[in-house]
Amino acid sequence: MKQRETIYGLMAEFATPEQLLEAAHHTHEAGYRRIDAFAPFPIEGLAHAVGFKGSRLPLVVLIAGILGGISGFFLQYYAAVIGYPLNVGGRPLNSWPAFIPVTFELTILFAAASAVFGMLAMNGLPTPYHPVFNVPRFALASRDRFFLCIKARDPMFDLEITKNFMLTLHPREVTEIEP
Amino acid sequence: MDSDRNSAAQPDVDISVLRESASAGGSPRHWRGLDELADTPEFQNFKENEFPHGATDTESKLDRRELMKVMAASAAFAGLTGCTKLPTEKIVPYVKQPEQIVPGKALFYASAVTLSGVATGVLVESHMARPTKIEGNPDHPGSLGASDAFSQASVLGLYDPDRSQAEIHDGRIGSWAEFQQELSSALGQEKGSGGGGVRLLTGTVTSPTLGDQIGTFLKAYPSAKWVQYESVTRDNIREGAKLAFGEYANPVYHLDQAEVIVALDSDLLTSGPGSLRYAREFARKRRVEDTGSKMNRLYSVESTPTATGGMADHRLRLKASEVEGFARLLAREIGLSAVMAPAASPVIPSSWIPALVRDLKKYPGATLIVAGDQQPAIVHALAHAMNQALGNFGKTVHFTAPLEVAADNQWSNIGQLAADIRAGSVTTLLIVGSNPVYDAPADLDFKTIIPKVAFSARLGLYEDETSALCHWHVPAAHELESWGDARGYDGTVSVIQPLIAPLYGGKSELDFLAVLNGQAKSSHDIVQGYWQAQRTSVPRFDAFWEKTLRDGVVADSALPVKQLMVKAGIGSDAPAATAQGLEIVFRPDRTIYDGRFANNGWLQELPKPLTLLTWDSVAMVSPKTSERLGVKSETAVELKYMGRTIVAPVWVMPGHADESVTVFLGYGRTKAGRVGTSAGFDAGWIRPLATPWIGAGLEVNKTGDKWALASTQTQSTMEGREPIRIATLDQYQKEPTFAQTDAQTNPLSLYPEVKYEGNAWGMAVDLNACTGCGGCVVACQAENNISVVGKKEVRIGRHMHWIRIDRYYEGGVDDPGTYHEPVMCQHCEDAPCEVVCPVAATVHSDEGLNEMIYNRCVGTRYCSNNCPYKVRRFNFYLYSDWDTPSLFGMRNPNVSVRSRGVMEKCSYCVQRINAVKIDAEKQDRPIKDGEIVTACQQSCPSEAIVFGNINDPDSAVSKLKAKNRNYKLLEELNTRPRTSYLAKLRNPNPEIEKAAVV
Amino acid sequence: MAQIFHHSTNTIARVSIYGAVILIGILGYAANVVNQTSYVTEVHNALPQPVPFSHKHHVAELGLDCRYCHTSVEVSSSAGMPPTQTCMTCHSQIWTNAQILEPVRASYRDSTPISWTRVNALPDFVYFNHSIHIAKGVGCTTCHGPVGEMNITWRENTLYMRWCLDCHMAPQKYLRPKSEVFNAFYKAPSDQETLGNQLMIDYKVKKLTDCTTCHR
Amino acid sequence: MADSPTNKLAAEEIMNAPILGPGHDFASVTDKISAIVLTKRTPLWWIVGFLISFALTSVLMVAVTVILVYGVGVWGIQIPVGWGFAIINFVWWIGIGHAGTLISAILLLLRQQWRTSINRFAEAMTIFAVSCAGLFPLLHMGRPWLGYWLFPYPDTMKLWPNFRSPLVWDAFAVSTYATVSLLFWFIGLIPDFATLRDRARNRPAKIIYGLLSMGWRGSAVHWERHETASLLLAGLATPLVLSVHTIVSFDFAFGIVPGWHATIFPPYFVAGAIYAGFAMVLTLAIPIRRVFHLEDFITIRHLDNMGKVLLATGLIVGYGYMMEAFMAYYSGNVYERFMIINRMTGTYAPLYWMLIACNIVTPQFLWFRKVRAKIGALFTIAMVVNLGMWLERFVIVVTSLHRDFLPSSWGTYIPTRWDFATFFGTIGMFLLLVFLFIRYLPLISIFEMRTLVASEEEKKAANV
Repeated sequence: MKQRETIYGLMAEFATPEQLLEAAHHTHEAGYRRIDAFAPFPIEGLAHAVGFKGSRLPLVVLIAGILGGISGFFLQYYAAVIGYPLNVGGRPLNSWPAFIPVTFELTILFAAASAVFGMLAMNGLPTPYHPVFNVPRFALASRDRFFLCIKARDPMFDLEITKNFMLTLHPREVTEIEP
Repeated sequence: MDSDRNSAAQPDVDISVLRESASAGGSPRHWRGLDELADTPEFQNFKENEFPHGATDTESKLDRRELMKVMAASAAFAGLTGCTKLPTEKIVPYVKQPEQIVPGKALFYASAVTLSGVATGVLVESHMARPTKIEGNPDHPGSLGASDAFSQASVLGLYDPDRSQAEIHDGRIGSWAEFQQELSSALGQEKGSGGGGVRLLTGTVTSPTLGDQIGTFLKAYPSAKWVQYESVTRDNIREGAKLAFGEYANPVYHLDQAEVIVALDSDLLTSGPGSLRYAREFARKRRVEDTGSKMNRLYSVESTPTATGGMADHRLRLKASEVEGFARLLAREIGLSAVMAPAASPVIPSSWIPALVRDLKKYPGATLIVAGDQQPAIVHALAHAMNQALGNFGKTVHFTAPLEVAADNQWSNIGQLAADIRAGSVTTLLIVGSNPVYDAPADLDFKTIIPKVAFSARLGLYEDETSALCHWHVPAAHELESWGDARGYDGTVSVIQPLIAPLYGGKSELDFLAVLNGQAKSSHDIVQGYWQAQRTSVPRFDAFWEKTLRDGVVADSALPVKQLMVKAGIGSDAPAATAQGLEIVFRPDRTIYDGRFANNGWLQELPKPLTLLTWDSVAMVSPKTSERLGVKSETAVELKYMGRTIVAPVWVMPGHADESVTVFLGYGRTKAGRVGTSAGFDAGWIRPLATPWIGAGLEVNKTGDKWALASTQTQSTMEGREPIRIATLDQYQKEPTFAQTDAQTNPLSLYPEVKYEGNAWGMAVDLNACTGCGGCVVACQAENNISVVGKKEVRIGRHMHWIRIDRYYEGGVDDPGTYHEPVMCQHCEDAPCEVVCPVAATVHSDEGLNEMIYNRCVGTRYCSNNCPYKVRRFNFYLYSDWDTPSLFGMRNPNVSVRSRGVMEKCSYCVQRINAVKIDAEKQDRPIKDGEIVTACQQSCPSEAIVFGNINDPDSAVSKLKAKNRNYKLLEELNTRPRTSYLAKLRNPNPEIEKAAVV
Repeated sequence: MAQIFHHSTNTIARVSIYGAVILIGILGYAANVVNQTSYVTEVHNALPQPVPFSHKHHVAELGLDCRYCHTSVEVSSSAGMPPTQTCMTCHSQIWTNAQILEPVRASYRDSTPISWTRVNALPDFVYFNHSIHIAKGVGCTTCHGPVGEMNITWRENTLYMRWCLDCHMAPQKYLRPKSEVFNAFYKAPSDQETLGNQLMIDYKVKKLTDCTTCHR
Repeated sequence: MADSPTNKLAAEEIMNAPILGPGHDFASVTDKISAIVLTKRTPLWWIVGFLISFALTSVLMVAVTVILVYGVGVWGIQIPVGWGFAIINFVWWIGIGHAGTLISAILLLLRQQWRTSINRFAEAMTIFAVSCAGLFPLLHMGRPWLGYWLFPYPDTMKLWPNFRSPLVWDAFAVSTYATVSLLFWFIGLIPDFATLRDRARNRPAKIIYGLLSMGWRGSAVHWERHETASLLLAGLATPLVLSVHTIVSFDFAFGIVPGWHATIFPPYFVAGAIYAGFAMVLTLAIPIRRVFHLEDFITIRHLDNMGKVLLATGLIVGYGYMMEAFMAYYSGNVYERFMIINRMTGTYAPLYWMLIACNIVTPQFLWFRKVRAKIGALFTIAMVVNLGMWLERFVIVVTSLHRDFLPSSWGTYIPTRWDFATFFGTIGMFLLLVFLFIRYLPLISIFEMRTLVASEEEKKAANV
């Protein structure tokens, strides 16, 4: 029971994406839930394999975009019709066709910003320090190695059993992750 | 300091309260101006000032604008805090406030400005005892409320920081007292000989008081000689009269009576005494109300194209020297059989003269023949003879005694003076005003002879060429600083009253004469005294005097009509042989005259009528002649005449007579001031005593150099567009709506109509009346604090005038028709400029004004790009002079002085609109039609510009716009301008027109 | 691979990011507040004058009318500053040797104007006309504040364009009967709106928001 | 040149030519690209190039100071030609700034894998070009220090910008475009920063790249969201790109000036922008490819494709020119007709014909596969097009303005030395940024190259 606090989890290293994907599937099927996979590039289906249910990011972006558009138009409407109505070249106060470009730009701006910052926030970045970096060979996770991690927080986690389980996945090696 | 100045100018002030105008609201600037004038040390010494008129070239301008760094930085910083902190200002009230001066209210004083001695009545607008603007005096017969460029610009002349500011004795600062001493001792020595060695040299003197003073002086020194001299002399007119009548006389024309006018090389509509009145009378005879209206007809025979020639229905190109021949042929055709025909008849279309004469005979007593100032005496005499023969005497022309106190042949006198000096018989030379070293005939060589005189003194506004050679220079007071009087074109006397105490302690001509006569009286007392003596009959003189000063004219002082008969046998002597070789014609410059205005930035930058040139004088040649000589515009050529040579730039002038070259006086000044010095070339250098105006035997040689010229209009043809719509009178009668297009009659718009309740300001310009004189341009400049930018900037298209006078040619390049069109902001209702301004710095007012707000402008210039009329002007640099204290006083306190980087344009004189509106509101009454007068409209002699409320169907402007000649510039763009134009009509003589077509 | 960063950097990183956002907000607000302080707006700063003239004394205690000194306020754009003469009409009889009045006497003696420090200053590109405001029922104190309580004169309002427009866009909020224009102690009635609207009709007051009303 | 290998290349070869050189695996691509950044010694050519562009940039600084101190009068602008080099350069740079986002966004949506090796520096180029462009609207103002008035904020004047003005649209469009491009670029960089962090040997580098990478660790879930975000951004950036140059074209199309007032402007400007953008990408790609020996990553196939895009957009632009002329004739509008004739025969006619030669004639060579395969030829054509596009803007801005409605107000615009100083100055600034970029940031997207490797391997597997 003690070791649970002393380590963050177990990390298995694989040579190819296929191995990792397969391993991830097995682990999930084996009932592990607090698991994570690491790869130098996005791998089709890997997130699903580790039990990711898909992102709410698109919804956030949609809402932000709509907000941007509405506020953009009413900013202009207020300025031209309510704030200080002026006869500009005989054009009507609410020259809505002329307000379209700015409305559009603000829609895009809000949406794009929400996409980027939403992504970062949901990914919990920035995280300059992370236990997985304690794995000596983890530097290769951004080169040509593929890693699977079962966190100690996982209810099914037991150092020995889990390690043995992981060895069944034919990893290059399994290491304990310092917290 | 200011309060002092006011008390100094006291005498006039208490009367002129009656002139107090309803106009003008004060502003912070106005206080600031006062206080800065009072406190800055520079006020004492303008010599250290920065160049005032911005007329340096760009590069050197750059160097003096370091302060902009700071300005930019601080402005940017202020911007960050969202508001600009104002500097702590001081308020400097009076100690004892003159009761008629109300801070923030303008006062108007009646006075006069003179040109070559002849007065034009003016009203001077004064803010806190600072004259800021000149208007015509409606009560003056020579002005009728109009004013020309010269009088408008005299305000700048007053504040010119280059004016001399101290007595100079042989190059060192002297003092007035010291001068008086030396003068009296010099005169003391002359006493014995009765003043045999004394010469008094002045310009033309029409001033009765000054004349009286000079008379007194000449009594004291019986053998002293008084010489009047003008380089732009009117000798020909005087001698012409003498030739015709045996005595000097002054012709006065009545164009309102004339149906047919023949101008023999004369520019009577835009230059010379009375031209303002003549232009108005002329224009009134051409007002076309409807198809039933009649028009007078103007024939012009001239060598150098003039504005008058441009207005002519028929213009005949002849060398200046051939005009005499034409006059003789015309006289004979009219029936003066005694007149001898010219040896070699000039080339004239055969039908011309007979048709002209038939036309003349059609209107007995209602025609007029006018000879030009530069034409020889005989032409004038012939003109008089013809007028008499046509029964025009007493109808379209009458004669009075000469305006001059002592009419004389000025050119023979100046020749005599030079001879006397050479002979050493002149020991004391007193020069009042004139600048002989610059403008006397070159062969008299005053430059070398003046130093020969034992004692020479000069009273002058500037320390110029002549002053430099005299022992003494005495700074003269400007007309707006001095008391005096002068006669108008018909002899009417105006009293000149000071608006401000001499800025630089100058002395008026009367002060100077008072010293000569050893009088202790002030010039005010001298003038008043003179008139008291003249008007012994009036019951209450003080009342009379008060009225005189208020009206600006001395009641019934016009010279009485003289009944004269032309002597028999005029022109019966053999005509002068027409000179051989290339002809040279000398003309006064149209904006700086004989050079006296050379240091006036406004006049230097005022585009000269027809050429639209600024900052330069040119040698004009006809296209044909230019081809023969192998020269183009801007080619620098060497002009050789009578053994003297000068280098000049060529200007190819459509409509100029072939084989003739016109050069203009007044340029090439060597000591004019920072504006005028070394601008242009000095035509006077090749102008000998023998041929003041017209000579022959000129040689033209190419130098191979280019002489860059700055004209404000480079394209002279209409390129198939119709900015000006033209028809002949009978074409118009056949098709009255020829000027109107579909776009005007049924306008379409995507936008909902904007309703303008209450006032809706609009303007109408009658192209039939505009002579293109340019008076409005300077009036606008003075009213709206428009800056001067200098030749280099004008050349690259950065002039700042809010109103420009477009000039187009139509027809062959040799002898085209000339058309003028004043273009200012058109105040479009659907203004293209407004929509594109990113910061809404130009928007519409409830009264339909296109407003330009300088302090909001960020200077993207998008509005100007999008303005189809290109009437917007941009401050590419800091053009306004923020450094020269003397100029602060000149500015109109009711118009912002623009800074660098902002757009500006015509505002319909919104400051005047607001002033009137405020008054009307306070009195709870509607604004009367004609109550608001824009600066351009006010100055226009021919009443071409009318401004008013287009929502009021009875307003003058609405009536004009209702006429079928009314059209809008570029109306097909659907900008809906508030300014509209009335199409130009010509009234050609069908006979000649046909002949021309065939 | 070894950790590059210490555990704490995670927190630091996030704090600094959210902190930055919050900080910008705070700074914006601060700037806004600063801009409204009298340091920037110069409101309620009693400026030093050559003579410590007290409007309170002359208006409240002696009951002088505004127009006694500011003579041209009804006819001209400028209200007019009293010439030294005006001061001397009284002060040649009373307080004739009060030390604080020496500058006034000096000015009168050697006719050198007193140069006061401007309190209510507008930029040079603003053209304000007193007379028309007076004529339309805008009271002196509406803009100049409780002059009757000022020992040394201060500026009551920012005189920003925003402030001008506040009245130009809704005059009814400030108009008073012409009879009350020069009343330095006028209190607006509770039903100002109704009064104002009535006065707008009576005095033909328009909502002037054209730029050229003030800028030319 | 007859014996040059490219000559022998047959059509199919190019068509099927790989977009990645043979024999590359995850490790090799990673090491090769990160090596460029992490290598210790800076190459000499880099230092030289950097210094030259630095010198040019300081010219810009001087010019800017002069303009701020003395005013825009130091330029040749006047009335009627109120806009000169400033706006010309602005439009030119903005145009160049289009290829980057276009390549990354549109080609991403179109799943064009060949974009992978060029999108990174194309995006960088975009950002640098936009920042150059951004200078001009500010500088060309009479009172630049009041430029912030174009943006809405509660001021002491109760005033607002005039949202009817295309210049305000510009302000919003350009700033939005700059922001979005920057964000897009940055999220693309995050995984590569991680790569560099893990490869870097010296501590400062570790720390800097570490911070920039925000602790990216390549977690599957992160990759998932990262991809979603990139896709969304691509979807947003695509209309944005089109809108930006459309709005820039409004600056002219909304004017009534003959030669500006044309409905064809938006599409024709957008095409022109892509045209100019790709030309600039080629201009940069070809030398970079050479000096870093990236022939395996930026293959002949890439250049060929870009050549085709160049040709296609060039034709659209050509159509635009023809339409201008045709409409002028067809409308029968005297001003329009005069405008086009003046362009062809007037004061600036030489520039017009040069522009035709550069933008319409030259690209026709790209019809020939051989030409597209010739690196030298491609580079020359790209340069010619860069020039041509600048000339196009000159013709549009200046020749339209200098002869407008009233002949009386016609004038001529002559650029001054300060006009040129500002123009070449910004080129210097652009290069300066490019040099910094290729030295300190991965100029090819490493993680996307890895993805490419993966997919190539799949292909192989499939073929076997």
